[in-house]
Amino acid sequence: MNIPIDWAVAGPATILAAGAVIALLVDAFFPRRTWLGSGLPATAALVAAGLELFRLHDDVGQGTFALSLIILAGSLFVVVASNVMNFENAMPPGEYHFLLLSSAAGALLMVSARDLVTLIVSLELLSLPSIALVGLRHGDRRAIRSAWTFFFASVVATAVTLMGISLLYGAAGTLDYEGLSVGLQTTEVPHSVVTVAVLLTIIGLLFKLGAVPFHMWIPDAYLGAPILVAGFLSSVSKAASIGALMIVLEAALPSAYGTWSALVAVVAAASMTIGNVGALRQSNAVGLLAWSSVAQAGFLLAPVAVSGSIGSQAALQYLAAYVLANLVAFAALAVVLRLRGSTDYDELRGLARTDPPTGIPLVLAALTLAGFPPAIIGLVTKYVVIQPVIEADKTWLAVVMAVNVMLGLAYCLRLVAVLFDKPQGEAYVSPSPPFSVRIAKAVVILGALGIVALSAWPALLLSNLP
Amino acid sequence: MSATEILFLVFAVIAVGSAVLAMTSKQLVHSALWLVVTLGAIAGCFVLMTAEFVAWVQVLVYVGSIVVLVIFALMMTRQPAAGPSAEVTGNRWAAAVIGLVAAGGLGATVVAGFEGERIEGQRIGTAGSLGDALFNDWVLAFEVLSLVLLAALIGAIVISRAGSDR
Amino acid sequence: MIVAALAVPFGLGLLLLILRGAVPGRVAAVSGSVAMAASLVLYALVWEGSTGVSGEVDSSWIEPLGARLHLGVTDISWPFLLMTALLGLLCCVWLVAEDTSPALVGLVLIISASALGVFSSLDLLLFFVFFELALIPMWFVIAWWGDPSTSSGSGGDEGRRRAATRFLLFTVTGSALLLVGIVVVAARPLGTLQILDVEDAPLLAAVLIVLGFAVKTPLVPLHTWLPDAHSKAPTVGSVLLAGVFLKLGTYGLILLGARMIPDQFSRIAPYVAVAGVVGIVWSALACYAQDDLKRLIAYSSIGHMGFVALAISTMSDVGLAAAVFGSVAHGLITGMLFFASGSVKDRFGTASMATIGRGLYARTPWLAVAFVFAAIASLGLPGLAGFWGELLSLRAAYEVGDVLSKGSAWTLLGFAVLGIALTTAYFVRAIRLIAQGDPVPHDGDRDLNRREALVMGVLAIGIVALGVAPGLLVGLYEVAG
Amino acid sequence: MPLLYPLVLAAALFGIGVYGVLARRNAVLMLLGVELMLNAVNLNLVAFDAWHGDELHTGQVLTLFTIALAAAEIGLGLAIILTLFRAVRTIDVDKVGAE
Amino acid sequence: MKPFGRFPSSRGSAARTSRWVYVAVTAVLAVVVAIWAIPDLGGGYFGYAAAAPGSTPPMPDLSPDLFLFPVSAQIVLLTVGVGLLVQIYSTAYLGHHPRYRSYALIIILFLVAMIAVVGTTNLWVLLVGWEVMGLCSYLLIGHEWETAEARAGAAKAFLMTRIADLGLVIAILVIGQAYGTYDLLGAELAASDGGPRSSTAIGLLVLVAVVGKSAQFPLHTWLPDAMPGPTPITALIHAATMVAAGVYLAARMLPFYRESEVVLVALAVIAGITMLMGALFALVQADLKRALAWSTVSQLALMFSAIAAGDPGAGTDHLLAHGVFKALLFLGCGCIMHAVGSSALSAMGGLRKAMPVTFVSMTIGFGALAGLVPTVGFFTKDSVLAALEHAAQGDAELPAAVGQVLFYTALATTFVTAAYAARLWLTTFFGPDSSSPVEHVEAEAPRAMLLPVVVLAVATFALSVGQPVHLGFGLLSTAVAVFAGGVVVYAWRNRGELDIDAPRLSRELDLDEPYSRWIPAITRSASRLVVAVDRDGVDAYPAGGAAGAQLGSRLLGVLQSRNVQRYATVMAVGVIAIVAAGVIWT
Repeated sequence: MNIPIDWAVAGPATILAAGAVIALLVDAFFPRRTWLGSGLPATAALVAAGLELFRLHDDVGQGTFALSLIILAGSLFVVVASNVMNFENAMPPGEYHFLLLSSAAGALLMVSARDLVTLIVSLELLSLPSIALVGLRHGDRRAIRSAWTFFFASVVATAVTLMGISLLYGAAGTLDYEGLSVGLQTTEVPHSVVTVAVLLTIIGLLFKLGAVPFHMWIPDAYLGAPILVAGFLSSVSKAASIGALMIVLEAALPSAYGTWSALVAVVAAASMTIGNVGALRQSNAVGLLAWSSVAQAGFLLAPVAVSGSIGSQAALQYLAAYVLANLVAFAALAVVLRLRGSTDYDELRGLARTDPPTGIPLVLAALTLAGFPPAIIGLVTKYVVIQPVIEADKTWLAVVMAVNVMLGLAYCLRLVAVLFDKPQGEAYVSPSPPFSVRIAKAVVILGALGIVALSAWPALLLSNLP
Repeated sequence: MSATEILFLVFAVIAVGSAVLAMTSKQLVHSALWLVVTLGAIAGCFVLMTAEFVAWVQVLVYVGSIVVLVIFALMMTRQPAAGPSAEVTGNRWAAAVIGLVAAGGLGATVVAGFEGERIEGQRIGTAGSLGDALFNDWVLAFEVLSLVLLAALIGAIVISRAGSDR
Repeated sequence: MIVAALAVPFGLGLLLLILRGAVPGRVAAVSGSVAMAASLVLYALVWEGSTGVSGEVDSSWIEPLGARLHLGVTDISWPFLLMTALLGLLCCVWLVAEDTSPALVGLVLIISASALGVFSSLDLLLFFVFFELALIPMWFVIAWWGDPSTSSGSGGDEGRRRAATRFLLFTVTGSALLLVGIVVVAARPLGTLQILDVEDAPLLAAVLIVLGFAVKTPLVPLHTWLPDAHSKAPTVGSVLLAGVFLKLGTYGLILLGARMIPDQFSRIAPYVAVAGVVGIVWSALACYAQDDLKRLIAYSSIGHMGFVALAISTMSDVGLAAAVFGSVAHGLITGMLFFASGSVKDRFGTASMATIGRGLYARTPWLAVAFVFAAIASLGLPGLAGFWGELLSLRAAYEVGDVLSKGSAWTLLGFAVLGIALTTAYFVRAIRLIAQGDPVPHDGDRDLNRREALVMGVLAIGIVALGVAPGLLVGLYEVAG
Repeated sequence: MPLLYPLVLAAALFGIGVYGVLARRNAVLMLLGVELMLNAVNLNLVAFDAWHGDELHTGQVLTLFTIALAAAEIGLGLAIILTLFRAVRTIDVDKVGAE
Repeated sequence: MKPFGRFPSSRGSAARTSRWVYVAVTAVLAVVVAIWAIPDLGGGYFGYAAAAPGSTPPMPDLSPDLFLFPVSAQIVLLTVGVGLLVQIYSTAYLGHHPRYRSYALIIILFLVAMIAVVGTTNLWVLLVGWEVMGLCSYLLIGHEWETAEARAGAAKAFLMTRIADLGLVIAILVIGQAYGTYDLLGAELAASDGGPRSSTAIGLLVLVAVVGKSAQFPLHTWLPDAMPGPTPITALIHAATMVAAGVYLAARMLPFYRESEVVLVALAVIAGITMLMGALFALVQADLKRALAWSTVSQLALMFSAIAAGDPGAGTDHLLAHGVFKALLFLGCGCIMHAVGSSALSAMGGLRKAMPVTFVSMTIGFGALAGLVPTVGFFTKDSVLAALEHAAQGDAELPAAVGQVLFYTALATTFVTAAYAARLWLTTFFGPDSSSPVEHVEAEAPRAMLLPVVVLAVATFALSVGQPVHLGFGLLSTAVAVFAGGVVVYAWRNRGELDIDAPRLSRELDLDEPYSRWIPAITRSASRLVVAVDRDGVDAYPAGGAAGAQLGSRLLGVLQSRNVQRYATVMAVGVIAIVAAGVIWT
């Protein structure tokens, strides 16, 4: 018996790792502390990894391919939009991009891992650099405190997961997915032990996903992190976690379906409810997105809870729309943060009127997250995730989802209202925004166009994701 | 009961006892030192379970480096005005209950799952055999791990620099 | 043709929103009127007869879900479409004034077009998209152009925004349940999203769909958003809300409930009927104690929708005709009532009857006449449009149908009749309070201007026409004799 | 040797580690609690490896990885703690979060 | 911007000519109706082809389906005749009113509605006319809407009649369901062919409608309160036509319920109570117009009694006669009010010299009311009495006992009627000049007002031609009337005044209490309750939900303490909970 090492799937990750090191080195020799020195190599690495991924299209599974694509696209978006952040005196660009790419490589490996050992190591590769990224801002107490919170919660979750993995190993004698799925069926170990093992194992992934009750680090981390790192955490990191979770549950633990299905459903319901309720009183756009991402984790988990190929397909499609909208929102907020110094509602008031290129995409993103026309793609993906839940006869979960659609709209609407409100005081006009801001804005608009295009032809997304 | 078993039980008692002390001691540095004892005892257990190489790594990495790091950290973060404030927080009763439940739950689980099984110990985990496994079967994870260590290193550096006011 | 009828107002609406700074309000309103008129004409022309689907458009949209861009006009939707287009047109005409904001015209156009889209959709998902599309524009209409005064409830920006948000959250809760209901209908392997192809669905679907539309209709006890929203909304907002939005609910109940899944709908129809009738009596009593004219009209809408709900729940041919007639008549009459009370509010800055003062007959005669005419139509005087809807509802209840038991149907009939009596009482009270009495002159005493007169005249003609010739509408649903 | 010996020991250590994580005031010692938990895992892994007689030595390999991961975590963690200490002059867990 | 110019007002000479426009329109209407109706006066139920009724009734429509037979032709002619006279009368009586235009237009609308009620066989058209009449009545009573009495009276009249009208609505539904058609003749043919169906239900529902419209007990209280309306309107609507339409409808629908004893007895009881009660109320009134209103109520009851006795012909004959002489009396009353400025009896007295034409005409009217030869009232009342006597003999569907009670009640009513007629006549035209502060009357009313009065007086005689004579009843009723008149004259001679001190009767037995107090009070409290419950009860779940969500949000904010140990505790508890749940449930 031999662990089949899937070198093919490691290709893009390898490119990313190499790109990370190159970015770090180029930056070290680059005269100016700007995005350019490390950002360009990072961008190149991501593009190359993407090309490599397409080259491998037939070798990797459809699900993995889609997830990898989402991860790469999300990372690319983050890297390019990072232009707007203040590298001059707050953050070292080389390290920033190195950590970002390392994390992205970890994300890629998580969804291509076919055994729990690789999974846990990749998970750490995703986590540790992102923890460092959260605490990256110089001289910022809030950043370092957030990093501490994130770090500590993360290592505890990892420890618990490892305990689960060790028990699984005990029960099945192996840790690769196929072996597990066979081993758990034939094992003589009692069912309750397998249950404990399975549940402890998925906790690490639920933690990264930010599902209730492992969500508490999310608002702290998002608010303390550099804004696009928060975007990264909410998109790429979540994509990797939900993807890995889907793969683990389906490939390794199908025999324990009865165990995890109900509990994932409960966690999903709790996540969306608590996330939405938590978001209700936020008056900072990032805080809002943080809580909303907890809720979105619930929506992502719901179809996973009922599994089956339709379930994971639905989760993937939802994920794609969510990642796009979320990144557009974060990038737009990054522009606001750069120009105005805060993402509080008071700063956002009237943004859609005074600065439509930033404000309107933000509106579109908020509506997509809420699942509300005219952002039809948000609505369609909500439909898509409710469908398998209904088909699996989990009506109660569907109703909870419906109620949460309402709750989600409540706060998104508040944001939209603020954005369209009459600007207070004199409108801030940025004195000829730097080039980097323009690039970020272009990225935001591009993302918004993506939302519009998907809203006009939802089939574009639905037919092309597996 | 064989000698191995008796020895294992002795190590176990030492490990648990020193772990309790490490987690409750009022003196911070004592805690770290008690932890060293625990880790050492665990290394002994590893040896008794035929995992020689792992035991060596445990001693080298943990006892040799991690604990030293920890002690340094403790020294560096010693607060000048640290009074006789208890080294445990108000959370301790909840912590005790949760810890007991966790231990009890896990204990019950393993008892339910693996009672009566015995370790025969034919395959000794020597450096050679582990090296084979590492570089043949687990090389991908191993490579990833190296990247993790690099990233953690750079992260640690950059975080430390982040704190310094420039 | 349908596509054009939808695209013209949609496009113009978006254009006006984008160019809101560059276009004078009057131009915007006139162009909006033209667009809605075009839409009205197109919808009138598309009709091919009451059998089958007129002007069907069916092209692929979201293949993986089986959702299609499937539009068409059926015998049920046609009256709704014409009424909606007419009300949209009149709203635009109403806005032909110097101080109109082009953005408001744009929003009105989008709201009207969305409603038209709902009535034209033959695909459940498309239906739902249009159903939701109008909500946020309506939120803005209420929250921005609403009444900032403190006369009813909390005032200021906060008050109207709260009312708008309440409206939105209520309806969204409903529509979220509706979405789940749609998913249940379309659930694999047998389901489909094409409304006309749906064979059957679980009871759950019917429950969710009915709940969803019950919020919109609204049925007691899901109605409390309505008076608040109406009392705060601007005139055109109120007109569209009452004339068009509530019809989305009744149309949904007819099409997605009684027509699409009759077997399951019949199992909950009795509850719908009871809710409807309770609403008739309840709202009539509530009206009797209102001081705010717009709240009064809002509550009266609940009562009228109660009749429609009663009619739908009988599930007979007569009930269907009653529901359609009642909805359309209510659209015209309540539209006129809201236009009239909007005129009042424009003049006196409030809709509180105590503040407006007595004797409008003398102070603003034509306005008073318009209001009294609409009120009388609303209380169901035979010979005006409002009567036939109620009458047919009563007839449907009297004939019992297959769903309700005779005893319960006739009990409901009795309460409905009581409701009619109470309706007369509160409208007579309102007329007494503001139209009659010793006139107390007020600075705002100005009679109808030309644009107001035009709008109300058109509606009055419509009301009389439907009242004198109910066959125009019920002819579509001739029962087998 | 009975398999239960190391397993029960691991459970006990895990529980003690949890207690440490949840009860210690000093951030560094909380981290040590995590280390205890990880060591409990390691005990499990090694025990199961020996019990299964795993050809791939999955358990022991993962133990090695865990030790390495622990090192990485401790490295990053101590960096964070030190920076935190410099920023807020305390690593008392009750005081770190409070403004 | 005033697109309509000034709101209608009729000041100035130009307006004076325009007043005659409405008269002209009414005249044209009258002529057209006359041309249409007169040929039918002698006809019968011929030449009508009813559509074959189906199993379910068709959807409603409003095709006119005009059809007349002798009785309806007479009523149509009466309607347009009185209507024309009232229009002429109003040019003088109300011509200077600023809202004359709307007034005149509503009269025309009313006439059309009445013609619709009488002249159609389409039940829906009938219903529309029926309710439009009610609306016109409402608008015209409330013509003087500045005054509180007019507002209140109008509202009350409209509410009570409309609520009663719902009976007709349901009755039509029942007819449609029973006979499969909404065509009156078609249904009647079906009823005569296949026997009546649902007769009790239809009868009782129709009864509700006519009781309300004709102000019969117990829905009688609106008619006296409608007196603040302009007097010509009272003459037209509340004496001659609309209230009488109830009688017409009851007669017209008789084929549906003539088999139902319950309905007939109910009708008889109502008629009996109302006729005597109305007459007694009329006797004690201190207001001429109100007395005449009660008289109307009483006379209508007499007509209903004829229908209950199975002789609708007698009822409708008396309807016509009553329409003429009661219009005469009200218009005369209007002339007096025009002169003295009040309708209180105390303001009148000794007017025979100042207003000779009015005096003579109204004398004729009172004579007809009392049933004296040779006025038309004599003949038609006797027909009714004859019909009742028939019923008392057991020759009708009505039980004989009921018939007998009804007959004697009618006789008693005849007595009281003659008494109050004499009282009103004496108090108004004889005796000393009024003691009221109003300036004394110097002249007769204008010609435009006198002309209609005189025409009606002539008609009161003219209609007698060709009426059947019931000699025995004629003698009997004349004797009763003369006796009553004698009693009154005797009292007048002795006491010099005719005020009757009967406080309970003057308060009309407090029968209005439920309508003026109880029902409004109950409705008001119910509505207050509903509003309160709506706000605090029904609204509790969304309000509670919102408050709960906000509270939850705040709570989550508090939990978000940024103390990582707390977080870890929550996580640990969560893990234990999840694992425990997993182990227990699976």
